[in-house]
Amino acid sequence: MQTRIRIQREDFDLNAEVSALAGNGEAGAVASFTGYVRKEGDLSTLTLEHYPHMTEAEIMRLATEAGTRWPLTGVTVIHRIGSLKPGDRIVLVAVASQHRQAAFQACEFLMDYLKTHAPFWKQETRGDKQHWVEHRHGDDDAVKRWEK
Amino acid sequence: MQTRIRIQREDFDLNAEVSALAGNGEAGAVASFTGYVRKEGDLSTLTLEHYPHMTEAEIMRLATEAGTRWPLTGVTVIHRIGSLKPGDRIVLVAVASQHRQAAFQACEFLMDYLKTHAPFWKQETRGDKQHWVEHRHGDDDAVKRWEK
Amino acid sequence: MNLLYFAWVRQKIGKSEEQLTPPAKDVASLIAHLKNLGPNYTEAFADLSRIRIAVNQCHAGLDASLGPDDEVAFFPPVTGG
Amino acid sequence: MNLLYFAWVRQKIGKSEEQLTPPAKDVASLIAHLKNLGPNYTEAFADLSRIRIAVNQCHAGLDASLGPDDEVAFFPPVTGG
Repeated sequence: MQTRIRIQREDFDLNAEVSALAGNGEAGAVASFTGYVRKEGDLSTLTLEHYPHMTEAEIMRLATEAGTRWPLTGVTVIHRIGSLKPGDRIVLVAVASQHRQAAFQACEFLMDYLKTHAPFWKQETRGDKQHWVEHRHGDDDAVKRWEK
Repeated sequence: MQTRIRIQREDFDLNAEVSALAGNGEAGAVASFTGYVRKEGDLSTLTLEHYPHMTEAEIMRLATEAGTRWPLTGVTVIHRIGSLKPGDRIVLVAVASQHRQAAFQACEFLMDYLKTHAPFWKQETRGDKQHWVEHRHGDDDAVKRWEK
Repeated sequence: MNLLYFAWVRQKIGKSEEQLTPPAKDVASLIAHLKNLGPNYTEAFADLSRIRIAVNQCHAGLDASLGPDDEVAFFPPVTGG
Repeated sequence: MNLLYFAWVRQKIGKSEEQLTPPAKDVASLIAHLKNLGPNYTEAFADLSRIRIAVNQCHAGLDASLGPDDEVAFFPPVTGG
């Protein structure tokens, strides 16, 4: 299984990432999730902070776990950091497999664990005020269904 | 809910399709599935035939059903026809929602029903022989879990 | 009645479309009528478990009723996606 | 011991990183030690239900044991993705 993990300020190219995963027809199925900064009232900026090295290590652990649960040929996780605007892309999780259901399930598994385990923090700017986004308890519930 | 359905010979642009669905931050979550012609032994060409008008009508019925089951903001289905080569993209199903789980589930629902209900037929060329691909019974099982 | 054939059904019958006015009030009797038109039809409809049907572009069963202006399509189980 | 603070934990404490040699054999006793260093630490660690911990870049609990060369990070529940 090929695993690509990138934490970056720049945007990403879905065509290039998904094509790289499909590997010229080695995998028939690529499921992917693209997350965007939602447009919300007076939200002007979303600033993402993370814990360098641990982020990559944690995502690698999650990808490895996904690879033991499902027959995957590749996993790509890209997470942006820094200052983002409403409508900007934040995250890509893409999973390739010979089997469509494996690709879907592993992609959802990775998103659920990314939301609860990967050390990123969002700060919102609204007008001249900044505040830290609160963790969503619904995300903890989402993770529970994958526990063995 | 915006629904875009295209049956076409040309390839498609994932960046453009997914960005259009996200609608500048109206939706936070886009789940998508990209299907490729798998590289398999001496397979040289996959030729796709369909039933014009019924294809679009059937996919529209499936998208509408998905929109009643989950809170979606947009659905895009693109299916290629004509002659494809191993490594070529065949299909894109992309679903936008405010909620990640709704996007994932609707995307998987649409792929399962597309595989069993949309009137497409694949013919393989291997060497100088052509044969029609057989329907996979596993796809019928996949659909059963969505029955109410 | 407008009849359409796809994939190997089209190849076995040897045409993709035809206009007929068969004495048939449902899909089952239409198929019985077609099977008498020649060995190509007999072969195409030999195993109905391998045939799928659409009436006016909606999936339908052998018991679907038919009128003179209906569009009826015969094809194998689908293999898209 | 290398200590790291992120997000509002970093803001409350007023620094992102520091080197300490505290008399602490586990995370709970490290936190008890830190809370005595000043009101900024006291406030940051006032409600431990809002604090998450990593030891050597793995998620850990209050009972995780610590050695002098460990990297210990304190941060709020994560909000990425």
